[in-house]
Amino acid sequence: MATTYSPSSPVNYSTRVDKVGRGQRISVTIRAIIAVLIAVLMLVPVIWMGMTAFKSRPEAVAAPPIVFFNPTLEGFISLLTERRQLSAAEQAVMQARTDLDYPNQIALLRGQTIIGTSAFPRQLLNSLIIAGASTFFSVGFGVLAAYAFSRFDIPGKDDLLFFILSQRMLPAVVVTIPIFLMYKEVGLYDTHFGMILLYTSFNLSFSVWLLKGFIDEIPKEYEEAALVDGYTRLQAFRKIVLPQAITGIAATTVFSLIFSWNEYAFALMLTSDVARTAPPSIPLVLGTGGIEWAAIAAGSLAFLIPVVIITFVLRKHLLRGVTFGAIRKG
Amino acid sequence: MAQVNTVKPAQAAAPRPAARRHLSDRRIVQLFIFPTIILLILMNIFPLIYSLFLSFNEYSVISADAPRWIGIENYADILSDAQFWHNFGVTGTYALISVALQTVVGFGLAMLLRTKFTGSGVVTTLILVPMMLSPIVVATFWKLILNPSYGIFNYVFGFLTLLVPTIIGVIVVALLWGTLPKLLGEQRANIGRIALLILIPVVAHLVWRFVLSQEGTYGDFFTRVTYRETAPEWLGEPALAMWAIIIVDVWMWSPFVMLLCLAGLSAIPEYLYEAAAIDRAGGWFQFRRITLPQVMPLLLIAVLFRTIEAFKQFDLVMGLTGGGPGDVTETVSVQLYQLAFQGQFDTGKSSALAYIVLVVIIAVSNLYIRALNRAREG
Amino acid sequence: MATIELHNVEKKFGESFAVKPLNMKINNGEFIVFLGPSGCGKTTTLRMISGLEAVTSGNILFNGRDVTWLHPSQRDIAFVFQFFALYSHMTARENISFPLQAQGLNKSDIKQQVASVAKLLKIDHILDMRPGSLSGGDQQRVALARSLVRKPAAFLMDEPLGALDAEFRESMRAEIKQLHIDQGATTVYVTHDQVEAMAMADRIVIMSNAVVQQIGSPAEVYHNPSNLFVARFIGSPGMNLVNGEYRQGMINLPGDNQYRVPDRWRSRLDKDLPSSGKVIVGFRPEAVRVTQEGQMRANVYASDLHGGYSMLHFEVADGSIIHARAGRGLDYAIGTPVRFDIEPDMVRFFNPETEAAMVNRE
Amino acid sequence: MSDIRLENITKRFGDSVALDDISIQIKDREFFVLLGPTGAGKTTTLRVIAGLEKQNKGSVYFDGQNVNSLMPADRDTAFVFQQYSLYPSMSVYDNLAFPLRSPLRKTPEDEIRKRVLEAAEKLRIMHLIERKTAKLSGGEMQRVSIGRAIVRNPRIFLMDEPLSNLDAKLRESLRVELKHLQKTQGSTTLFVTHDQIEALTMADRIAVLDAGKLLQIGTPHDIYDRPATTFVAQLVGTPKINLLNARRENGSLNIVQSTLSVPTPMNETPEEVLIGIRPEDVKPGSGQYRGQLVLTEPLGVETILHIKSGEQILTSVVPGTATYRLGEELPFALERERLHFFHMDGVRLS
Repeated sequence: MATTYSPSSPVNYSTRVDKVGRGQRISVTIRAIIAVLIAVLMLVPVIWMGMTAFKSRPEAVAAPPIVFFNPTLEGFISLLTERRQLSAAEQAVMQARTDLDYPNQIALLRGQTIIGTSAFPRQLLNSLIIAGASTFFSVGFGVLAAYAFSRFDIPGKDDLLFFILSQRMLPAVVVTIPIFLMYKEVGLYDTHFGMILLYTSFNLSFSVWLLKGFIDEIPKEYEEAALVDGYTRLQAFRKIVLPQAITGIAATTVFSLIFSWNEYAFALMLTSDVARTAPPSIPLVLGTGGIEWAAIAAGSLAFLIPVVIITFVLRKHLLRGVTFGAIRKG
Repeated sequence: MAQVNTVKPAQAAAPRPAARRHLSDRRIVQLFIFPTIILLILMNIFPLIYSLFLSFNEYSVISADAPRWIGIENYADILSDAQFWHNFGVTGTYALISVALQTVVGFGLAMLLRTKFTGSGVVTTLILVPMMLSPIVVATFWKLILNPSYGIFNYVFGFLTLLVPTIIGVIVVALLWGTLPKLLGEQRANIGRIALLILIPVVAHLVWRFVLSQEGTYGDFFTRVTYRETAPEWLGEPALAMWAIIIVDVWMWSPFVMLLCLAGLSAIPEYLYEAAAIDRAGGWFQFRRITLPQVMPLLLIAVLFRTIEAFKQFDLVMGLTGGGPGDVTETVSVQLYQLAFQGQFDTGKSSALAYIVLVVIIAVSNLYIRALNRAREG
Repeated sequence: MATIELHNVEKKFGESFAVKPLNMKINNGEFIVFLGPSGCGKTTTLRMISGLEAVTSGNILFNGRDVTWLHPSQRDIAFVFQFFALYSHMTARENISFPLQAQGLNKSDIKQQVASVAKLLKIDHILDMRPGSLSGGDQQRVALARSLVRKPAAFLMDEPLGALDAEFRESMRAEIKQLHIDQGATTVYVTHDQVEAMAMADRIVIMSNAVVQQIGSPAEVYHNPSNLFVARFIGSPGMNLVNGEYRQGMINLPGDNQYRVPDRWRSRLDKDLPSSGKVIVGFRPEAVRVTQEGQMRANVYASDLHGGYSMLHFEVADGSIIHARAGRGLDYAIGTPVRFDIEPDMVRFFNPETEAAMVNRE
Repeated sequence: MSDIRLENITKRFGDSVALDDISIQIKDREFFVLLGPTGAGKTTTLRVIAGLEKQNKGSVYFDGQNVNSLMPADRDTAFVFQQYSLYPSMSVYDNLAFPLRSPLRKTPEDEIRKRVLEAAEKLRIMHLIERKTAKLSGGEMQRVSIGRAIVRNPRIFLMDEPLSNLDAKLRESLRVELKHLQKTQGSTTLFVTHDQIEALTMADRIAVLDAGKLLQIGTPHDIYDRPATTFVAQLVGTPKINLLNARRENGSLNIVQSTLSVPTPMNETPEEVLIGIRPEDVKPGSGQYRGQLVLTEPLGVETILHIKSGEQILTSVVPGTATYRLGEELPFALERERLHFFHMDGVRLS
């Protein structure tokens, strides 16, 4: 009854299933090589920035760009110090002294002397304080709100959640103008508390959505079993939900940290000196003699390294993080 | 299951009913949501209302006199101002081209990284690093890279264009993948593939070097192509400035599209391909009828999300060109910043402009969140 | 139709065996069922026959021709998946006509063949609907239609009823067997449900951790299990297995029960048992006769109604439970002592060390 | 232990009605089973009794005392979930002790230890006490979750399909063990399942639910032998009951599209009826009816025969040892007094 099948019948090789034959291994290796090449190409800018951070000032702006050089900390020194140009005479005197510490020796190469530390370390500290505090509050309030949204059907829940997320969709500039006025009025302009308050509310919408995604994945039965066993809702939340949501809370904390650490627009417009964070100040690192690319690269490197490391630590949750917890796994 | 032996009083005394102090669920919900709502109202709703009021006034924060009600004059001025429409056009083209490129590059990367190989996890994460970096810092060191004299971009770009023949070679081999075994038989097919991979680039390069162009460093290639004397000044020349921003944006955000596509691809059940294989479906059919339809929803979300972000772009433009040269790359948000925080500090007018942008963004993000919810339920 | 031969077919993942070397011949038109708990290698074997999984070593022959390294599409087989593998964005009609389009048949032929197979499987009323909106049973019928329409040399089915809910499973089981009787196509079927295997198979291949335990007809594996695994696995509940010690014609069972071995088995037990005399007595629940002068004593652990019949559960001294099948009327309170006997020609004996059944060549 | 009374319970989720005016009385120390397909409202009933769900109408009584206002913790019920009933990060001992450490009970540690070990002994899980629950097998997990219910000796046991995620062999043995345990402990138990074998074998009484409506309450024998509707008749019993359409013609019922006819059970039988015949009541070998054997399904202990009479196909069950040839003409008889008759809307002829 069946047709006698003949090998000459049209055969199309499907890309998926030829794992049966040997062709599969070759096509996978070719793919792998191309993928690695692209990955390296994508990282060339970051690597180049890292190299420039250790070049001396002339090497940084050499044309054509040099790849092999002996690294020096000049970039970092000019990033972190305030310097003064020395007159020819002063330079001669300094040359003779042998008690100069390493930074001053480097500064002397450019005929300068160090007169104090630059504003950069303080700005980096500001970044840390503001990002850290705002993350703490946003995740704290976020986990409570996320639990409430996840477990109870609150009237108008979806609209409320949409309202919370749409906060995050607004361009920073649009929101800054009114807040600038409010802060001027209330005296919160260029204050740490002002920035923490703003970043907390900015991160809150993100934390609520992301944490709700994590808490949704914790089965309700655990809490209900506790309720039936005689625990109150609060104790069930504390003893059962929180311990299981730890990974979610950790991921949300780190994502909030990265977002507030990277933030530029608010910092640019709402701070000038006291609470100024690193992002707005890195592009303006002007040495005394023209743009010091080595110093700028050093500033960028110091700023980006923690983010690169965290990205690797977080790679499992990257998908959820960037889509606000909406898309979890495929 | 009670102990059979302990005699339990038939009428078990019910433990004291609700006398015990514990919060009802409704109270807990209110308590948990209260801080979030208060903060959002304080820092979002109130400022927006306040700025809406200001948008109908003439007011500058640095001048002493109070806001003067002028009705919709601010809006009229903006909408009739050619500069506004120019900036809107700049933002639009920027968003369109950059998102289109990101989608193509991202989807291609996802198809490439789809089958797991040793270390594919690390490679994928490496590619994802750029999008996690702070845009302003990225703009800063890209300024260094794009510099015509001491930036490496031109050199790498020049080298890359040399790679084009190799890429052509790979594509030709991929296309002939199925037919080679027919022509050369099963065993010799692989030898044929490798031979092609080597021959095509070499021939292409020789033809290029000796037939079409003279000596010169790789960088020369680019100057040769655009018939110019000096190497391209990406951030200085009006024709190239927008492309520079697009290149950096694509470099930063195509991994985002790749990540979503990978999620879509990994959700496709294996047995669909196996069924297609048994039904003798060709590679192209499987792509068009199985892979694409399954990935489309997530790809749509990536495109929508990137469109919104491109529309809001501020950090990259400020970092790279500050809107220059002239106003070639001045997006709406940059204009808003200049209007509100530089020059005449015209708070009233900038609030009006802010509201126009707000309306557009809310409309687009509304689409986005609906698509997001569908994907979540889907 | 195809005869399928497996010569030393084997599959290894790294060092561990997924399927130990397997030799068997599936005759033309036969309905073979691979049965075993999850992870026993039955699905891997099926996927090797289909070509979806590469063989580590050994050969697979279709009608005497070696297809081991051929691509699945070259083996003229149809594969029915547990989760139907229907293209969700196509209607049922497009799904069924799809393999014919791939072979390049013309429009009218396809239309006609789809219509006839749809009538056969009684799904003409849902041809223009999307799989998403169909019930489990209908989706499986569309999947069957898609594999039938190509008139393949062999049908390979991977737990096709696994995803259906109970009410469809019974009727689909009968339909698939009916289809096989009408079409006479060689079918290789995989399931973990021993009721399905018994009901549908001409021959059952019982596997457990990568090894074939027994190949035989439903009646053979039910009445003459070759080892303890088959005895426990086939039948719900499985065969009662009680440890005892054999002394010239008598077996001491726990709770100082004495069991007189039927004469037919005496010579066999004298010869083949290990020196310690340890033996395992096996008997199906329906072999138990509850009578006043039964040789063995036990206490009722539980008794329950199963619809057309009742089941009694006796607790034997060593704590193990014996299941007995009885008429509907019998109902005992827990703990009542009871005496019972075993139907002589349904008793089986197993060697506790080798776990193999004692074979009694009359 | 105590009895439970549900009085006209109605529960709505949005506009879909999960429970429609359900009234059930469960006696003390009774093993009561709620049987019905998925979505019939069985679990909702359990959750209403436990207080995890608030009913829209009606009230719940424990030993005659209204408990509507009581929080789940104060109702002293134990709930064994289908899955996820154990806290993954805790050991078996802590899981078992968890309910006793709740603020409500405040039992001293040594008392907890005694009761936990006692429950573990009863469920034969002593060897698992120190192990983390994540490392347990399916069967062991369910034993521990039952143990956690026992240790509290609550007024009522509520079990939501505890066996449905286990493999067939394990289900059989746990069914027998659970029934034995309940009978020896004498604890009032409300057991929810969609598996009719579990209902028939374990229940003292069964309530059949479908789409939120209570179809029938009765002993396993009532449900099996006198199903109130065709739905109940088809739900219980494998292989499924034969349901045949028949028309009344002067004193006898002729089955549509076949030669079979049966005398009318009572004088005022309606024009058109549905006749229900259990496969074990179709006795091939001898009898006044004729049919062709189109399919056999040997199951070992018994064999299912598909006999075609006219266009109708009747399934019959015969002992496994009987042998029949496919396609042969078979005489068969019907157990007249075990036939079931239903109105066309499915309700049993009274």
